[in-house]
Amino acid sequence: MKFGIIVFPGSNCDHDCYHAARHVLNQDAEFIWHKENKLSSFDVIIIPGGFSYGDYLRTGAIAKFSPVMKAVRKFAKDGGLVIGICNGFQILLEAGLLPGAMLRNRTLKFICRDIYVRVESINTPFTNKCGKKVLRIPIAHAEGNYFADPKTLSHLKENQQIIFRYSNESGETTDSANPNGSMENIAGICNENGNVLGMMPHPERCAEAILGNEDGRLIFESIVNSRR
Amino acid sequence: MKTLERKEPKITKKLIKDHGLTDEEYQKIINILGRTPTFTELGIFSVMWSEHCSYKSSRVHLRKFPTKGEVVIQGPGENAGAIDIGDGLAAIFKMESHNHPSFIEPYQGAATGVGGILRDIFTMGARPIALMNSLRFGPLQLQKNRYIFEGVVSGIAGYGNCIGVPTVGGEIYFSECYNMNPLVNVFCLGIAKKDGIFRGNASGVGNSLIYAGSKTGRDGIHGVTMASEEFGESSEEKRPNVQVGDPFTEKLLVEACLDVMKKGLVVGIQDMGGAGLTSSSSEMAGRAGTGVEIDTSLVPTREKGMMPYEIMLSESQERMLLVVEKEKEKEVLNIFKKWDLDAVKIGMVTNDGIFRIKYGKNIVAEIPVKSISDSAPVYERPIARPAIQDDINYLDINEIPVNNDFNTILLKLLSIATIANKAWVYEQYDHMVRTNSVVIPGSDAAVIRVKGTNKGLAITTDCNSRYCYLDPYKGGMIAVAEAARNIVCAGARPLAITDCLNFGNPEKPEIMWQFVESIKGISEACKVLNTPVISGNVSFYNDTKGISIYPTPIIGMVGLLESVEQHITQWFKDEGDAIILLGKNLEEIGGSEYLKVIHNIERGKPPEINLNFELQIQKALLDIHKKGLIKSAHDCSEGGLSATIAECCISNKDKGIGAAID
Amino acid sequence: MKAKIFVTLKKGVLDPQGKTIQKALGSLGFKNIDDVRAGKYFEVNIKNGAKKKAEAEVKKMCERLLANTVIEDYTFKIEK
Amino acid sequence: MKAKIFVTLKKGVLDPQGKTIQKALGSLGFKNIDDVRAGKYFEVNIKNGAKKKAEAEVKKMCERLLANTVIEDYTFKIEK
Repeated sequence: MKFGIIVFPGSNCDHDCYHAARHVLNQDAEFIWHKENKLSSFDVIIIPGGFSYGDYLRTGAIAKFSPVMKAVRKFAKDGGLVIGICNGFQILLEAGLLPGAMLRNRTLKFICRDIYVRVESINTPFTNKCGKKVLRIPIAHAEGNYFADPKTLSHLKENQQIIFRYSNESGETTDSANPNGSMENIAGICNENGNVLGMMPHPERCAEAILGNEDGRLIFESIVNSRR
Repeated sequence: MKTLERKEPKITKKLIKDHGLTDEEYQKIINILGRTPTFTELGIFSVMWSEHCSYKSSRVHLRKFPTKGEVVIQGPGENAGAIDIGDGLAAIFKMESHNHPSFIEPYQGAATGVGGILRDIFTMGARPIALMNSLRFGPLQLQKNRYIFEGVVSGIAGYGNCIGVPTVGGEIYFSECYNMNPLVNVFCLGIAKKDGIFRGNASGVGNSLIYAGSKTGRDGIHGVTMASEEFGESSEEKRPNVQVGDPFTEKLLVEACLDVMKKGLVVGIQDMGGAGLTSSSSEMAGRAGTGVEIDTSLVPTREKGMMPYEIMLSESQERMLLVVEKEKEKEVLNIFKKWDLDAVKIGMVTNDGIFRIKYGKNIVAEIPVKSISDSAPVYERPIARPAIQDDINYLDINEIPVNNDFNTILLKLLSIATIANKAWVYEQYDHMVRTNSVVIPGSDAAVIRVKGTNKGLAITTDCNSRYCYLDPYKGGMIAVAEAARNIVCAGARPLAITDCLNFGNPEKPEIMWQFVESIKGISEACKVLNTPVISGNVSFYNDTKGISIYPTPIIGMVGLLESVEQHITQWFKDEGDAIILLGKNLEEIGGSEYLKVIHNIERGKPPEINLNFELQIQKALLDIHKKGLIKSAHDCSEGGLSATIAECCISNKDKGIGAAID
Repeated sequence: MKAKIFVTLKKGVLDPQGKTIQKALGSLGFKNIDDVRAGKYFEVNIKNGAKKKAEAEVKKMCERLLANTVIEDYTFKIEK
Repeated sequence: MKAKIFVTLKKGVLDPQGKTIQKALGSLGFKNIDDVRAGKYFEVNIKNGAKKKAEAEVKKMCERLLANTVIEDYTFKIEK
């Protein structure tokens, strides 16, 4: 399976995603400069975390205009797998590939710590190997407070497009388990036909035993498994 | 060819004084040039001979530090130090202070401190992989201290997170002496191939000088000399020449610079830090024994009508100076263009040993390069033991009322800001990016893995400034010993240190006494524990209206784990495990946190320290660990044994674990 | 010519920054504050030309980049 | 009464955000832009009262919290 990891000026989790795909999952992986516009040789595209364009103006507001995003739109339309992690999720929202928007965390502070997410559905290309209901994955962001107008929100629910919700260790989506104020504890959503996922937590940061947590690896294994 | 828009002002007595130059120093300039200096030359000498750049009050004492050792590849004198960690790799690290700017504008002061230390690392050809910071504030009961504290933490987070280098640890102390003089020291560590280390020298006559990065503005002019002046009331109006950082441009600069270095296109490189273009170009020529010629009219500027004086002294951030062979110029400029960064040739290397600055046709400065660095003034300032020293060392334990409600005392100790949990701070820092963080904040030392090997590096910063106030000699020794303890408690072997020596006004003999005694203590500890000093920084004039900070020589230490899996963390693991105290628990409460918090006393002598005994304990711990017998280890510091054991219980996030002590 | 652009969150969209500032002002003793909304302010200097054309340009700038029309409203005025 | 407050970076202070937005607008085809400065905009609703008193209040709010007077300037106007 060939992973393509997009590099915007200001991305900084690109190396981490490459390491996870190439060295942890032993899959084929390549960096894609944001000015390229052909993605045909890839099976899955990762839009990594970071501060594309310094997160100036709005997170992802400028990155969405990069040439590569046109190619990502086409790649997704043709059924290719796309996963946007943290800044990648914000870019997918700004580009309209996923509905809704991110506001500042209600604490107005950057938050970097482990949190728990409940897996809302496992029949997706991104969660089919998630044996357990609750995963422990680190977040690291200042704008992860998901917002959608009521119409969009009910549409997401009907279509089962909500994939992850912030929860406590036993899977209850309480307000105290919500780190940033996201609507209905939303931590990750997918598009209508389920091949584009955006999630705020960083699975690539917990895919190896040495880092003390391998829950994130399940998401990468699900992706590889979905194309077998 | 541009011509000077404004005539340079004439040199007057007042102008000389405003530049912080003494009469003798001005006379020395006249002897060097054989004439009165131009306005730009006066500016150049004033920044290069400021305390911050020339270390004139400290250089003679810094020579006492041990800087050699079998792991040392590069000692003090370059942008950062380098040590050999095996597998053909080098660890490159350094510490810098940004104290004065952080008092004026906390967010930007701290942010630009991070930006500056990062540049010192990647300019050596190393990929920065970890940041740490040591902070000192006044008590948080005061609103002004809360404002500074919050601004500094969000500034460090704002810059570090955006640049994508994890802030993996550090330390914070709160004490009245830092009310008007907060300390913001930042540490950075990078990894480079042993044969891929770059030096900052302008060699190769005819080679081009390339300016790369952000445009030049009027930021921080006199920023360096400001750092060396004591703060009076006027410090509030030093605006807006505060330096503002742009982490996004710095991220592009890191990638572009590492790219040109990897492709072997660069002869020499240095970041434009304190004193901007002046220090970078003159130091690079100084090291290579060559001259340089710069046409300041070619420098990309952000504001109209900037004079050469301003261009040479500006401390705008995110700028690098490269020395490149003529035929490789085009390729270098293209790489910077790919990353959307300004890059332009502004001059060249010459062989006449002259530092020549032009503005189009006009020559505005011609100074022998050697005279800028080598004949900078060196002072052996007078030293005098403070009159109050004996008085503050006097402590009669019997005079202290014993309050035996020990539970309340322990809870009080654990609640004070210096000891209390710092999650509120480090959870604002991305401490996991680059997926190397094996031990994250909340333990003694941070441990990061070195990808491509199974090694790990343990890093820590330490200094108890109250001990240094009560006895700078023993305080300096303890700072090094405690850093080594933290490294060993993580299962690593201490290798080398960097430092940030924060002191008051060196023109006061008792401050110089504190400085010299601390250096003696640090040097002795480094010799016995075999951790040479490979880089560092001195920050003087941390006084305001006569009140000086406690002597704060912060030590940044790096240790090696042959196998990163063998790291140790500080929290107790399982019920029934034995708790063993290594070392003697003597009846010493001089300068303790207990005395300060419960009795508001800061007196007595710091605890005894026997360096050989310290070395044996540390070696014993590592030997026991090699036999796989250790499940956790923690060093006994602020708050004493009770706080230490409490921390071992509390920091276990998964289990509610307790301890029974006989 | 100078375009002054104001971007604010739409009604009904949570404004954590505005809420926090309102609380902070309260604790500083400013009592009679009903509500605080935080937004963005841009000054764009445009080369002189027809005001009509400049207005159309600025509107496009806001629609395409300066405002996220999912959650933000924008207004602007152009001065000589 | 509604106070409209504009906070901008002082002249000469580097504005990384403004610089990046200007480049982005350029790459989107907006050619005749000389400069972009990014700042903050606050709307503060105050209970009705004497305009003079309200102006003094808003000035103090800016000095103490809304603007970092070391690197920022502020202006405001009060509307009924």
